[in-house]
Amino acid sequence: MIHLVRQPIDVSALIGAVSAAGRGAIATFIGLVRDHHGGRGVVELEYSAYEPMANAAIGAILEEAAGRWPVSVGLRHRLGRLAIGDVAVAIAVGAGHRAEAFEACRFVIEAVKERVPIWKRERYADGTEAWVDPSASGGVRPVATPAGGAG
Amino acid sequence: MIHLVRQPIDVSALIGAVSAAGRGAIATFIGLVRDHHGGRGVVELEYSAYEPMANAAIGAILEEAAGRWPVSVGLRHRLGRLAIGDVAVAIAVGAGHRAEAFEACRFVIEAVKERVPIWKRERYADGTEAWVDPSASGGVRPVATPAGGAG
Amino acid sequence: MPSVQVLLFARYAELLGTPRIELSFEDGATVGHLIADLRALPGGNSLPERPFVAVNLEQAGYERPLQGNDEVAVLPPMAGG
Amino acid sequence: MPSVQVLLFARYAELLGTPRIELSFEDGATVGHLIADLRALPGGNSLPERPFVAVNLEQAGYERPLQGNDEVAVLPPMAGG
Repeated sequence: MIHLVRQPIDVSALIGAVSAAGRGAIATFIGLVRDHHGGRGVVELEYSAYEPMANAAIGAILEEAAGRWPVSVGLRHRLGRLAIGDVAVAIAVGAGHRAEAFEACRFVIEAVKERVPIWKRERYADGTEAWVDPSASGGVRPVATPAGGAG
Repeated sequence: MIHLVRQPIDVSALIGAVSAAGRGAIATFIGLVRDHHGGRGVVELEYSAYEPMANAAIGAILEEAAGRWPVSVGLRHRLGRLAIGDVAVAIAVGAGHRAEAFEACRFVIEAVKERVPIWKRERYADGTEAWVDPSASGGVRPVATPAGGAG
Repeated sequence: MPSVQVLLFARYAELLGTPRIELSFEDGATVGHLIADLRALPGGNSLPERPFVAVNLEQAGYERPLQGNDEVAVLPPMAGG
Repeated sequence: MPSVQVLLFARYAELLGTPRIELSFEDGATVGHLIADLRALPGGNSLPERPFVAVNLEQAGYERPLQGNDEVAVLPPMAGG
């Protein structure tokens, strides 16, 4: 299953894929590109990934969710350049009951943020760029000067 | 705001309505008509409401959510006859962060189930019908014979 | 005597055979008195003893005094969502 | 000497000036030795001391022995979702 896509994510199709006659509850999470981060205006960003590992890691997360709850889960994560308001990630969980749907959906987005090798480079209104790094103070690290470069 | 509708619910439009450039997280809950209830096969159902009170009650729930969390919430609940797989209720919550989006979404669906005067009559594969009643043993009560009727 | 509109829904409308009844009441009568009158009608004894009641779109207690032109709704257990 | 492919991503690729380096290693060398070699390259001293490493698509510890043709990926903090 290809979870990483370079085209706009079709949320309706994802919801349809986890809907079934026996499932009465669908919880979804959609992450959109925000126009700000850490007090700075964001104008655009770019997601990149270690694609084979990211696909495998997402697959393992979805399997873990389906093992812990009686649910069906779909996920798409976008790669490449995204504009403000674009869907960056979408998760849809179909379940018999709402508690399972909410719990599994929350589990999946938290696990994706922790375990999947995807990176985000933001471009700001002032023309500068940075790598998003949740472990850094301020949440970003500066773009690096290439080895052997002028700096 | 009209929260009760007799036409199919447009989930994408509801999601779009709570999306904004400053909001990075959208949680949704969608309730679908299931093909079974309490071990019986369901073929169709009909929702009815005390409409002015139901609209006001939903409005109050959405206001309460927006007061407790920094979120924007949209909700549609369908009335009339529905087939298996139809969307009965859809809730979309736009927020700056995912924790708020999930919490507010869960709060809204729980409150709708507790506080909004809407009723559901199910028709089963064996041709019988019943009123859904979460307080009854088995979750339903039989359709009543009208006063003065044969029974 | 003044009167109120009583709205019945879903299974309760079936039990009473109508979605709407106009009932008159004596001065000082409460929601509780009205429910007792309703349960004395044909089919009314199948209503629960203390159904959920709304007056003018708001949940109402049984001690609430009735006023002429109140809209009283008798609500079965809710099953939305 | 055997060698491994080392993949670098995002900011780490910028620091080293390349997304891919082939590094040879001595028998018995571990992931930890490879990271030390990498940090000795131009730009490599800006890497953290113990970056997250995957070998053949799986998270790997620093004591893991290297094998010829391993694909070693050095991963910056993840920022998906």
